[in-house]
Amino acid sequence: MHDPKSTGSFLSEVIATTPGAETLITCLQCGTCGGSCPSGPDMDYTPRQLFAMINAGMRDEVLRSNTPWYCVACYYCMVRCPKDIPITDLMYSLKRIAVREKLYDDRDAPDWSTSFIGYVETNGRSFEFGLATRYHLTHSPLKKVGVGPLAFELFSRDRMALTADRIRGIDQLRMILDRAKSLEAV
Amino acid sequence: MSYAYYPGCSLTHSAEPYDLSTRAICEAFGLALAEIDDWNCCGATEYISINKAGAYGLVGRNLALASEQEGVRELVAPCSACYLNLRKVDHNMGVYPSIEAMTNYALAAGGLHYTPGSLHIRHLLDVVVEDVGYDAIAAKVVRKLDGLRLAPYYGCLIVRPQINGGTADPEYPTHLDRLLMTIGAEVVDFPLKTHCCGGHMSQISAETAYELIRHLLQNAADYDADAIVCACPMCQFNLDAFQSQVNRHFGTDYNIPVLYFTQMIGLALGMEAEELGIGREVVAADAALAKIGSAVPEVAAPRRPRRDDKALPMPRRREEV
Amino acid sequence: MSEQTFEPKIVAFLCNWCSYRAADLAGTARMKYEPNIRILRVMCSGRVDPTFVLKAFALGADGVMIAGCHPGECHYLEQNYKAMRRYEMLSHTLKVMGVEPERLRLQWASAAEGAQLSAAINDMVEKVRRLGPLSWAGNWSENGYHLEAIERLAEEHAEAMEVPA
Amino acid sequence: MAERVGVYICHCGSNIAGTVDVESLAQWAKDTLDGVVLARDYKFMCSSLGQELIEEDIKEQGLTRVVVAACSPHLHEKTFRKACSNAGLNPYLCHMVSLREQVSWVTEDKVAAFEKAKALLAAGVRRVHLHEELEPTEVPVNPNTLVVGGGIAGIQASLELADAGYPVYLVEREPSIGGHMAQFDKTFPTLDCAACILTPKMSDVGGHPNIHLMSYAEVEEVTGYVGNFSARIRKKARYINEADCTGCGICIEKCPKRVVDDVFEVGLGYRKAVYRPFPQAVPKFPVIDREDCTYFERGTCRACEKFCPTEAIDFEQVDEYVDLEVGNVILATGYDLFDCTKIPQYGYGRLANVFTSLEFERMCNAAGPTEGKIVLRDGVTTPKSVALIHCVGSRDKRHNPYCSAVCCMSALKFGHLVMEKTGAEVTSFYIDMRPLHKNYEEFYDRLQQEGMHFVRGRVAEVSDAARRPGEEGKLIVQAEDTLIGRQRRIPVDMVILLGALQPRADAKETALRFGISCSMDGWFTERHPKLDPVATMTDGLFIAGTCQGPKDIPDSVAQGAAASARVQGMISVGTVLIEPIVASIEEARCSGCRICNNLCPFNAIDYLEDKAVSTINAALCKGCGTCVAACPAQAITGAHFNYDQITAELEGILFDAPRGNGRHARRLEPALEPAS
Repeated sequence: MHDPKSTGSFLSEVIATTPGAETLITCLQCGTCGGSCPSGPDMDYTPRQLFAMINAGMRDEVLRSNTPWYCVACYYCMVRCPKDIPITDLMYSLKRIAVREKLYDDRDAPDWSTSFIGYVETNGRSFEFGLATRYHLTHSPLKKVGVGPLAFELFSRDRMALTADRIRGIDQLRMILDRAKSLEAV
Repeated sequence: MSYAYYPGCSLTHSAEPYDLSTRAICEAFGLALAEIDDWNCCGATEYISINKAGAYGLVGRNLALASEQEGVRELVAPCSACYLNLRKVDHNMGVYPSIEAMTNYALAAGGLHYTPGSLHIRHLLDVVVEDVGYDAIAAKVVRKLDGLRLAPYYGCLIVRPQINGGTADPEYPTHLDRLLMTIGAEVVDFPLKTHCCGGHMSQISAETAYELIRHLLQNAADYDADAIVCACPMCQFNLDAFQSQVNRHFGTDYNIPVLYFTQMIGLALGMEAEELGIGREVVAADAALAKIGSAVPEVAAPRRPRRDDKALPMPRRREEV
Repeated sequence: MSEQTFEPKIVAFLCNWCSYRAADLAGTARMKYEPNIRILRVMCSGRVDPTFVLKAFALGADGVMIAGCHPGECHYLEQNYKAMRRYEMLSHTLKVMGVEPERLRLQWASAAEGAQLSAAINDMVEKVRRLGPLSWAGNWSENGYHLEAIERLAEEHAEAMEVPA
Repeated sequence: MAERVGVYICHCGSNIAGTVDVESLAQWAKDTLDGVVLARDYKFMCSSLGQELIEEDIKEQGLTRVVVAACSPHLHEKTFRKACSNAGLNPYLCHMVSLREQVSWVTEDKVAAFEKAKALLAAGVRRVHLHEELEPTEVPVNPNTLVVGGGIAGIQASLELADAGYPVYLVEREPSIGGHMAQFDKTFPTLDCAACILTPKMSDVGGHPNIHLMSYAEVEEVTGYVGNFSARIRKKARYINEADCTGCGICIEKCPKRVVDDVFEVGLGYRKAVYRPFPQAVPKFPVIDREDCTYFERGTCRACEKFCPTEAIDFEQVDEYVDLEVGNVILATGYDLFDCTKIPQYGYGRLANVFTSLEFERMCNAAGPTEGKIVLRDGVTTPKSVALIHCVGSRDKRHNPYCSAVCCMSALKFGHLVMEKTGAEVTSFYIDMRPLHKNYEEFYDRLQQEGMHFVRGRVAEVSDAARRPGEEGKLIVQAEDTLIGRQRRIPVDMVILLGALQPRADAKETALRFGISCSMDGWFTERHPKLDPVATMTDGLFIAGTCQGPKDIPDSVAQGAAASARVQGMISVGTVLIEPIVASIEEARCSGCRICNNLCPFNAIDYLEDKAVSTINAALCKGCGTCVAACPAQAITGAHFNYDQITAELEGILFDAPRGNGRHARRLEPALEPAS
């Protein structure tokens, strides 16, 4: 009997890296996820289409699509899915595979994530000002008119720090993260 | 009652008012908060997008540090994203042995260990509603928020996904509604109460986020809300800081202040606006707050038409849990 | 299957109305499960005399499964509850005798649950396979574990005697 | 006398023979197993040739025991017992081994399959040695039948039995029979009016000399066994004397108390405290609802009593108990509609203009609360656009995993009615269209031609939060149109939720009361899903209609008729054989400890004070064997499942288990040791 989860398929790869995702093979293609998604209208493919493509083994197209990167992690799809598919978690998995294999077309979202974690790994905390400047100065600055005034507004209300906080145990945290990364878990 | 407190990065800067008001009301209610010593970022929605084991290690360190604190079994987080990350790691470590092994293997590099289930991770809103309780809150109210029309905005992550037996309805919760009524406010039945604020899309695809923010603001305006009340720094940031850009983008003129539920409780308990961090929001709340304590002002009639004799009865709803 | 792998023999007592039909359904649906299980039909899980279980172990079984209708769904109204009580007592007895608890399993399976039954069988076979052959004498030692079980056994027995009233 | 055992191994085509080497197995049985005088393998044992083979061998070879290793005994045990019986061998001296369901169909490894087959066969042979001759008891079948539930399935079953000349007791919980069908307006796909086809049947029931109708009544207790059940019926107090009431309805007219009707009008309309659910109710007698009645509440009023021309009102009436003796029971207890508030994103209960399918049926019905006008909750506005949402609570792991079978067709029917009566735009949101029966697909085609819109996508949410121009004041239905792959927001005036069909809230209790079982979903379980759909595991108990699973009116009617045919068969034979698998107590060994007495849920065990021993009433014993297992003195024997038989089966099943080796091994009695 043909087993859609047989090792080696893209479907099995995606399921293996996502807790509780065995239910993906029972997808009804009902579209509840795509209908519920707040950023659905801006996605290349709706989550439902992505699942059909995963099943069809369209690895490259799936990983290059903007769909996972446009997931806002609101979990609407997940609590509404009639088949209990952990859709949000699947999106995280697709992002990780795409980053690992550098398979993404639009750079904004992945770069936002990498900038973010860069600060976390340096300081142990996120750093809004640094993040905003580093990210926004390198990413289509023309689109970001108004970001300057916004930063000023926040700064003037004492809601933005110009220097980063750093935790005392940063060395400990780095050891933990290095060990974690050595697991190469996707 | 004593709690390990995980403020999260936002509450140290952009959402400092949330931190101030949280500490103020917790003190008033006798909830002792012990901040986790040297906590680190929870990874937000970003770390898990890049590295799974790292994301678990990051959160795992916080859980391990909190569980080392003496006499503390409850961990409270006011930020919905932090709350979800902490809760999810604890939950998944408990359910999937491979995840437990992976996380503790990473933590061991820093000399730490976390046993899943050893902490009860809760959102601040749940703690206030469940541990303090509506009656005890009502008993402490000295300044009822009479005449203030508030839109209760839960956002996504307090009620979703349903892990660890969350009790609130993931689509239409009512505990924040009831809390705001308890402190005397008029609560609008806000249909978008659990819809998305845009999350990180404000950084990635502004247009996507602006439309979501606009929709929320429009709905609050349609219901004549004086303010939107939220329980998450991300929600507050997106709705407040981006409001003027949304107005510019769509040619609208929304002017709806966005405040934290802790600030509203603080006001009702008679605290000063300043000690609750009020005044640091981008959209000024002055007009809304001026209403409190004054004679009951004229309130716009509810949008829903009156029922007349011909009307068919409404279905009876299940008892609210 | 390598020659080194230990293949346990497990006897299963299935009730005629639910579990035996679940096994029929697993068959009809061609669900493959471990061949180590050997099924015996009884009318009700309540028919399973504890001595049958002991007898099975004595005859060389490495594990015993008792399967019946879900609580509240018994064809004979409530007899599976009696099976449940006997199972509790029996597991303490077996503990005392040095038999690992995984070797006796009480499984609920309705007539519709072929998949659940076959999954339970696979799970049990795997667990017993890891335990290796049953060795009563080898497992016996007068440690706290056994003494505790003996104490619990007495309590269980007292409770069980109170039931019919 | 040594037994002469015949072993028959069925190939079942390739079903068994494809995995198990049947020839070698037969050879092994003959060579190894004790008492086996012949072992054959045959293509299809259940064929008449296969059966004749057994019969000939019994006669010619003098077999005293027969083991058939084939499929599950649930399929062919009767077949082979009959073959034995034909050849003069007591049928209980035959035993079946399930090689197909338990070996060949579930095992991949052929070597392992062969070993397992050997063990099962050894067990069967060893067991059959100890089988005893048993004689089934013949009991008469009472010609009365109890039908529970007066919906269309129960009505059909009752009428067919009554027309055949047999007495029927029809018990209905509500004040009138008619069930859900009486609430409906039209029926798909022919669109004939539900009342027009149902009410003639209802009045047939009401006037039939062979039907004793007990409405506003419930079955409290059922005891006995096939052919001879006793049922206790509680007739709830109507507070109206049926003998005097003419059904004129003046009491209803004069009653000052108006309440929301949660049952028949599903909360969409009102009724009085004294009421008849609908004008064509059968029986015609109204009921005073004690909960709502002003007199019962405050002690004054009695308006109905004052005006009743025949003095039929009786406030002193109490519940009445009636004991019935019946031979068979047909359960036709129907379904409940899914509670749509459990899916809050569809807004039911919060958004006024979201309706359930049953609410819409009532609204469409000319006798309903709006007199057939399709209007919004304000009672006056006609909708200009309507959305139909399929699969509400169906095909959803969070609620009911199954398909409710009728919703697609109901949606098409609703679409037609809305368009016909209002001219509104209608959009159906479906996951898969399932118009499965005769003329259903044609109806789908017709609605497409009539201009109904179809969007393939499960609705994500219904909201009143306007987002774009044109959405103000509307309900916005948001879904992915999966055929385009885009999210769509469709503003409408009215939303109708096609809620799932669910087992009755008290189905489990009902099943327990009647001694039948429920599936995981809660539907009553049929004896066989394909070949025996209206019988249950309990002889004499039949099921019909939606209590067995979601189905539409034609299927419910067919099942009602089928159940009635089964009962008629039982009655016309007049007697039934009862399996002799019962327990008995050996007086000499009984110590009178009475442990067994309270174990029996059927009260089959009595204690004889004078002899100080317990005794079992074979007619009441169902043969579960729990008392057998519990008897500390082993004084109780369970026929066909006695201690020695089960022990022998165990010894056989473990024939190859290594003994000794540090274990507390017990040597087997030499007579039962395999010859090898």
